[in-house]
Amino acid sequence: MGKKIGVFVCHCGTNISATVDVEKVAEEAKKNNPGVAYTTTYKYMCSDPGQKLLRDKIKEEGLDGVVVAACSPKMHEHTFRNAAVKTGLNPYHVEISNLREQCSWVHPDKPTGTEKSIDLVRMMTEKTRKDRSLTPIKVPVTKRALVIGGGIAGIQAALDIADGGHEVIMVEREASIGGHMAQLSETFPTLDCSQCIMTPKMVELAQHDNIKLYTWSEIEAVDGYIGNFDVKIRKKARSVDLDLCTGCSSCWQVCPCKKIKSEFDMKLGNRTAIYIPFPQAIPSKPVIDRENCILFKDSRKKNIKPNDSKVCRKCIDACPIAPVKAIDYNQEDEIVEEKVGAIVVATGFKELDDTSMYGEYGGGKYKDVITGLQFERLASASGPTEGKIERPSDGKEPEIVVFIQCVGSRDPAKGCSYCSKTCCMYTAKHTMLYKHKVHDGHAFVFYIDIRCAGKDYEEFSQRAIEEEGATYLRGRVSRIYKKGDKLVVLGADTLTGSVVEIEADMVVLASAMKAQDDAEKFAQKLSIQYNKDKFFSEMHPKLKPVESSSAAILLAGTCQGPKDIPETVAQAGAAASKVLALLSADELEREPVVAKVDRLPPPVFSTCIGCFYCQRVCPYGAIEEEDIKARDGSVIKTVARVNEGLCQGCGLCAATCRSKSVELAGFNDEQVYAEINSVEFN
Amino acid sequence: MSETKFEPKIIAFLCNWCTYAGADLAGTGRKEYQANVRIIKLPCTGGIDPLFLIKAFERGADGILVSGCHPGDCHYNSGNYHARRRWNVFRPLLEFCGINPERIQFSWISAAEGGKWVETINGVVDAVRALGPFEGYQKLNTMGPDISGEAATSGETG
Amino acid sequence: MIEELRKKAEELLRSDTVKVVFGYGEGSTPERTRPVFITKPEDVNKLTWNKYCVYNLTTYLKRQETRKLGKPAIIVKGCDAKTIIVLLKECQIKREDVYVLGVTCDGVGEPLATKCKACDVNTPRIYDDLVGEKIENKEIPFEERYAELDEYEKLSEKEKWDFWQKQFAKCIKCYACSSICPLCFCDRCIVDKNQPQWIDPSAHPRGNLSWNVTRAYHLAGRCINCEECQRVCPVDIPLNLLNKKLAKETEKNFKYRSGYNIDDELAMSTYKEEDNQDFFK
Amino acid sequence: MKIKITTKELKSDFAEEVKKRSGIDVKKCYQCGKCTAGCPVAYEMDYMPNQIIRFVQLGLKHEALTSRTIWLCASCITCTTRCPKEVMIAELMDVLREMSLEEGLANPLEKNITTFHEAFLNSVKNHGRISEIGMIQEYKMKRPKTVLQDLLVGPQMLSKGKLSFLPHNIKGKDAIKRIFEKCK
Amino acid sequence: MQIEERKKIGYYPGCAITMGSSSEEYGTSVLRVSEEIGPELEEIHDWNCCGASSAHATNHKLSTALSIRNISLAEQSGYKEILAPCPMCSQRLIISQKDVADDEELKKDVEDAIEMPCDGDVKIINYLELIKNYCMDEIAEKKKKAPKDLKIASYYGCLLLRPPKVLKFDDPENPTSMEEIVEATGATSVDWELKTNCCGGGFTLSRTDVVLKLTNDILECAADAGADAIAVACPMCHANLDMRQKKIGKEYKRKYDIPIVYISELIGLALDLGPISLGLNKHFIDTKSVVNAFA
Repeated sequence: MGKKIGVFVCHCGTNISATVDVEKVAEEAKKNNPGVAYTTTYKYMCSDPGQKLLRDKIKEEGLDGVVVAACSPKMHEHTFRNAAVKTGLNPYHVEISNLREQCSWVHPDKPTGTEKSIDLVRMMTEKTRKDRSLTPIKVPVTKRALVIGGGIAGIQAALDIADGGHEVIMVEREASIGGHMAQLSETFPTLDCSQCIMTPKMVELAQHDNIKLYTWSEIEAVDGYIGNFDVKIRKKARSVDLDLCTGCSSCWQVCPCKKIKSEFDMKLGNRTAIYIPFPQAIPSKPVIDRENCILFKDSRKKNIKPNDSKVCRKCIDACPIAPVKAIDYNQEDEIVEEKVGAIVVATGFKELDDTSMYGEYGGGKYKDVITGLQFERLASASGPTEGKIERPSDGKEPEIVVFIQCVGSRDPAKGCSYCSKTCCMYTAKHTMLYKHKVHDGHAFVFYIDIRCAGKDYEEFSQRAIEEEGATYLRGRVSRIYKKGDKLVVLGADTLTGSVVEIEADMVVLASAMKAQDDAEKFAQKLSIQYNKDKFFSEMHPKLKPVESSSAAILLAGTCQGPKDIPETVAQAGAAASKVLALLSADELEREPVVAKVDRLPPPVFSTCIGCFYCQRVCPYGAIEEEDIKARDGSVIKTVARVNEGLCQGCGLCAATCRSKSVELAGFNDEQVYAEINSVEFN
Repeated sequence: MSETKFEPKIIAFLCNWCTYAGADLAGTGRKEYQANVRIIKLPCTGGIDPLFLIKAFERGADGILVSGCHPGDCHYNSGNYHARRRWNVFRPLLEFCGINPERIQFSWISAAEGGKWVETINGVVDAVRALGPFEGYQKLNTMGPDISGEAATSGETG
Repeated sequence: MIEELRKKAEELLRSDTVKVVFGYGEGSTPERTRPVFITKPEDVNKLTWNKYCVYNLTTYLKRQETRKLGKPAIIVKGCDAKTIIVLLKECQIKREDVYVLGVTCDGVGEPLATKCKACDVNTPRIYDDLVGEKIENKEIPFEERYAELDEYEKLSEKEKWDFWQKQFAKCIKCYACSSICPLCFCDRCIVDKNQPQWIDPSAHPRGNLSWNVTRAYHLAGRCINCEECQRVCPVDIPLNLLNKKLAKETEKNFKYRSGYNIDDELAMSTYKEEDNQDFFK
Repeated sequence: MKIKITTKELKSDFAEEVKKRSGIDVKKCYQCGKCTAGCPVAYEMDYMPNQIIRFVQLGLKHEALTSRTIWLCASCITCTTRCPKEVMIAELMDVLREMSLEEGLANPLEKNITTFHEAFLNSVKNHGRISEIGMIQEYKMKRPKTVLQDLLVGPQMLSKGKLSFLPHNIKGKDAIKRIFEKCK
Repeated sequence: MQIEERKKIGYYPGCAITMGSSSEEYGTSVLRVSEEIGPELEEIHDWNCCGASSAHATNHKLSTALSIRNISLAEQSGYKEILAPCPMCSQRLIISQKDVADDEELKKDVEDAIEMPCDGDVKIINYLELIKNYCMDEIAEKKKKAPKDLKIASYYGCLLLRPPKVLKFDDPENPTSMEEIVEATGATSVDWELKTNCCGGGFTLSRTDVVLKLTNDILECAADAGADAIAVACPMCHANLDMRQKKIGKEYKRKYDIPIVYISELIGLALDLGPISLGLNKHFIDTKSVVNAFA
């Protein structure tokens, strides 16, 4: 006996009804379709009364199948299935026809939209007819979290989770945590010192009993699924034993390679080959830069074990630790494995390096054209100039500084159409810092728009203009060229409609926030989605802003898109709370969309003939071999069996099986067949 | 199918994570495109059995689109790679049997590429419109073997 | 050579290494042979070998009735031996459960079977024991091996369509092709699945197209071109053209030849990141 | 137009000068253009009012003082009234006109206006009050092109006794003269 | 209010509205009305021109000095309040008063120039203020005639209201005081949009073209709002709207015949004072229609 199916067509206000005749769709759904026992339309199906209507009708009409024709299933499939559950109907008898995103919004012509809708509804009705009851799969939860990235986002998330009483593994690829925030001098709009608010958090993290910190380490691989991830972490050879080392500094004081450009100081300062990135580093224990260390260079050349090289052993000799030195030249990368239940991705951003694309601004040719982060280092008391504003070329104090906004942002021609969001504010901040340090200096800012959407932000940037006397010019800079020891900046002021030519001593580019270079590869490791700019995609732009496309993998900070510190911290906190919620349960329910190999009565037992193509294609090793034995224990045949715990429901096995002995629940043969077969194209 | 103006019937098999989401994005962006497509959503292109495509043609489709995540982006790591292998042999097979490959197209469209979805689907619709209805297949009778070989001559090619 | 065969068979049976020998026996007329299943040493004289031993005995490895006879020794030509490799890869037999009695061969059939025209396995690539003069397997260039396809690939789209429609129209769905095929070993063929009925079992043009295309596709990256399907087809559909086409594509795209190397990953159960994708938008 | 900014140029700060004289801080202006939007005379101006402020912000003294705009400003003070940043734009125009005259930069194209002001003030200077006829005579003499204007209005006014020929001289005439002297 | 309570208010006519000037009828009517309903006005002795826009447009100190002299004179005569019916004058006086208050240096210079001290806190009021502060009850009491549906558009122009922070009189964007007075005379006031727009004021001679455009906008708006007449309280506005009305019509191809009446004249009519005594005969546009409305 066929199912009694109810079809509920949503107006979505007028989002659907404006271009789709919902009434017609509803009545057509009934036409020559005995299975459809009830149809109706409603203004907002997702609203409380809408859901009530759904529940009531399921009960009154005794429906055992439901089609909701509304927005994308990605929006409300969950909502409606939950509503159905309350009536005792198995949620997997509820299907969604995507009439909004894939019809009414893209087909303005009403008759056309209506026809297509009728078809879409029929397809789902037919699928629903074949829906079977499924029960969610219970999976255990590993009550630990992994936080990837030790910037302010990662630190915040880690602390929140750890304070919530759960173990946290933090993986940071640099030698110290701190990220970009540690590089900043002051922060807008309060001008409080970044280090001063950052360092305590770093220390707190380092000393937290619930947090296990891996620095100088990278994620090798992530397997598993919600609640049960297996993570491989590559501990890069640091050449220093963190347990033995006391960070006494003897080693880096004696290191002869002193001219290596410091990454932390954005190449404005120098460091040694064995070094800690910055004084407040956590851990404050050094790492050997094997690229530049002469000992390693030598061993590479001679192709001998580093320890056998004799060119320079100053650091190890200086190391006071005995009997075993804390320095180990032969140390090698090590892979450690950790099990976690949830993951917070906080891998941050990379500042656009202007050298790559802005030839018109010197493309890195001019020493005195620097990036925003470089200026931060210049202005920072812990920076290479101890906070004195000196131009890199000759250490002269710049009398005129030109700041250029939107470098690499809002510049589709350079492949970067988005707004980096923070530059307007940090440029305003830069002008202030500059004027505070160089009282009779002049700051000019070229901007397209001044975007200061944030608490006290507008006031802050106006202050830069009114009180600190920064001169803002509305227009982009077209070219910078050198003239003597000056930089001639060729810009425009569209407000006066004039060309502006400024002889500057230094130029600061407000360079864009870009995704990390390896963002794409990394996203693929975690199988999460990312957008055209390689920023990781949130599950829903409004309603799921911290969830990634994969369950139990959350996003925090600038890896998801440009953000300032308060926003980042807020998002990190949100991600942490999601993790805490996840870890608070002992068991999680997983969508029962998993494959199944058929089983039949003897003598067949199963139509599977055990060629195990399925096993070969399965990305999760979820296919096992099962011997079907006779009473005497002799093996009658060996067939495939799906381990539901491991299966992620991709359906590869089903599509590979020639005899179609494997099927994917929720998308089984009959369901797909019904869908295809019901396409009529009115 | 109305004789007046030929409107191609396209069935699209999309993966849930990339292209289906991409099509949704085109919707939220209110990007208009031709309404000839009927989408069938599956978790992954790796889950598409060639039988689905054959069935779609039998059902009267004039063209088919199969679309999923870009190489490397598969939510299931390798689903789209396996799918790619399948189409690498299935497509030439159909072509060998005299089916125009334009009638069965493949693409990578990510969740962020609403624009590409619109381009692609319009492209397929236009290409198939140019080819005309797939009468060859649709006119294959279901009346039993046709000894005279009528089927051959009757079957205008796709 | 026949003597040698009989001797080996006798040894194997006597030593109880195997319980049965699958071989070729005299047919009703000289230019016919038939499969024989020797279980007693004294019957080994029923075995024969000549150019009429065209067919591929490995198909009996999948048959319940012959399986019942116990561990077999099976006489395979180079081409047939490829089946063994595939069956091993596809877990249908265990190496230790079959004794492969290879025979060298310089071509069978009168006239010479097409499969022999570009043969590069005169000596089997797998065997436990070899009977006959070892022949150095030739290297035959890709084009030559698939030359048979050229005239058909050259056809226009419409010509291709018409040609195959004419062929498929003849199909009476007797399934001789699949039952003879040593690699069509499913307990339940997809055509027999009726919930849902993907392929219409009745013999009409539409169903026939679906059936023949699916049959061929299911052999993609597997078929070893023994041409049995084509041989047994009562209405002479050149089924092997389809198989060969697929073999060509698999080799071209994946550098894979079915049945040639036991260590190769099965073409359709693996992938390479650099696989061809020119036709993807 | 081209603005050249070098270390030298920066020494003379026009905006500062204006601020000293008038207490008006043009830095506050964020160029929203509301002043221009509401200006009844903007359609006749060579630069929009906000542009004049922009000139001052950027130290473009010459552009500002030679503009016609400053003379076309009718001092209706709509701009000042509506300015979101409380910049006294109308009052700024006064200062600029004043400076423009001092530096002899007044735009010749608006000579009518400047001459009118002269004529007006001369009349006040001589009589302590406006002698309309006297003023108009002086104005028309200096701006012959305008003679034909209002040919009808004049006589009509006379007929209605709205123009008296004898100037209103006040007793403190000389005091007024002295005021003019001291306010040079 | 009782007669004896009336206090003397310093009267500063300014050049434009004194006898024999372009807008004498304003002065005439103001004085005539106050004879009837007070308060008593006393012309400031030997007052001088405030310098008007010509002064402030070209010489801030001069314009301040000229204005302040009048205030100082008033102080010396002991007035606590000065009525300056001409908004140009009242505005200049108030602004100057503020400027010297805010700027010690300026104050010295000015005192030096006018050879008088100026420190008192005389209050300068415009005519609308005077009426609203002192005469509303009187008008109500002494009103003799109410016009039958006479629709009046009250036009303020600029100087009465702007700069609001200094003048502190009424709402700069939507003033209502003149309407209240108009209603008090029994006329109905029409709601219209341009009542605070600029008429071009001082440009009447130097940039007549500008004046014509601005005044046309105003007339058009008032006409479309169905006004029978426009009430004003400013000689410049009056001059521009009244004397040039024909020319405007010619220039902009629209025939206007809208009497422009001073608010004081309206009050006068309501009090049944003779039209001639109010100077209603001195208008360019015939005011008969208004006068008759009160008949």
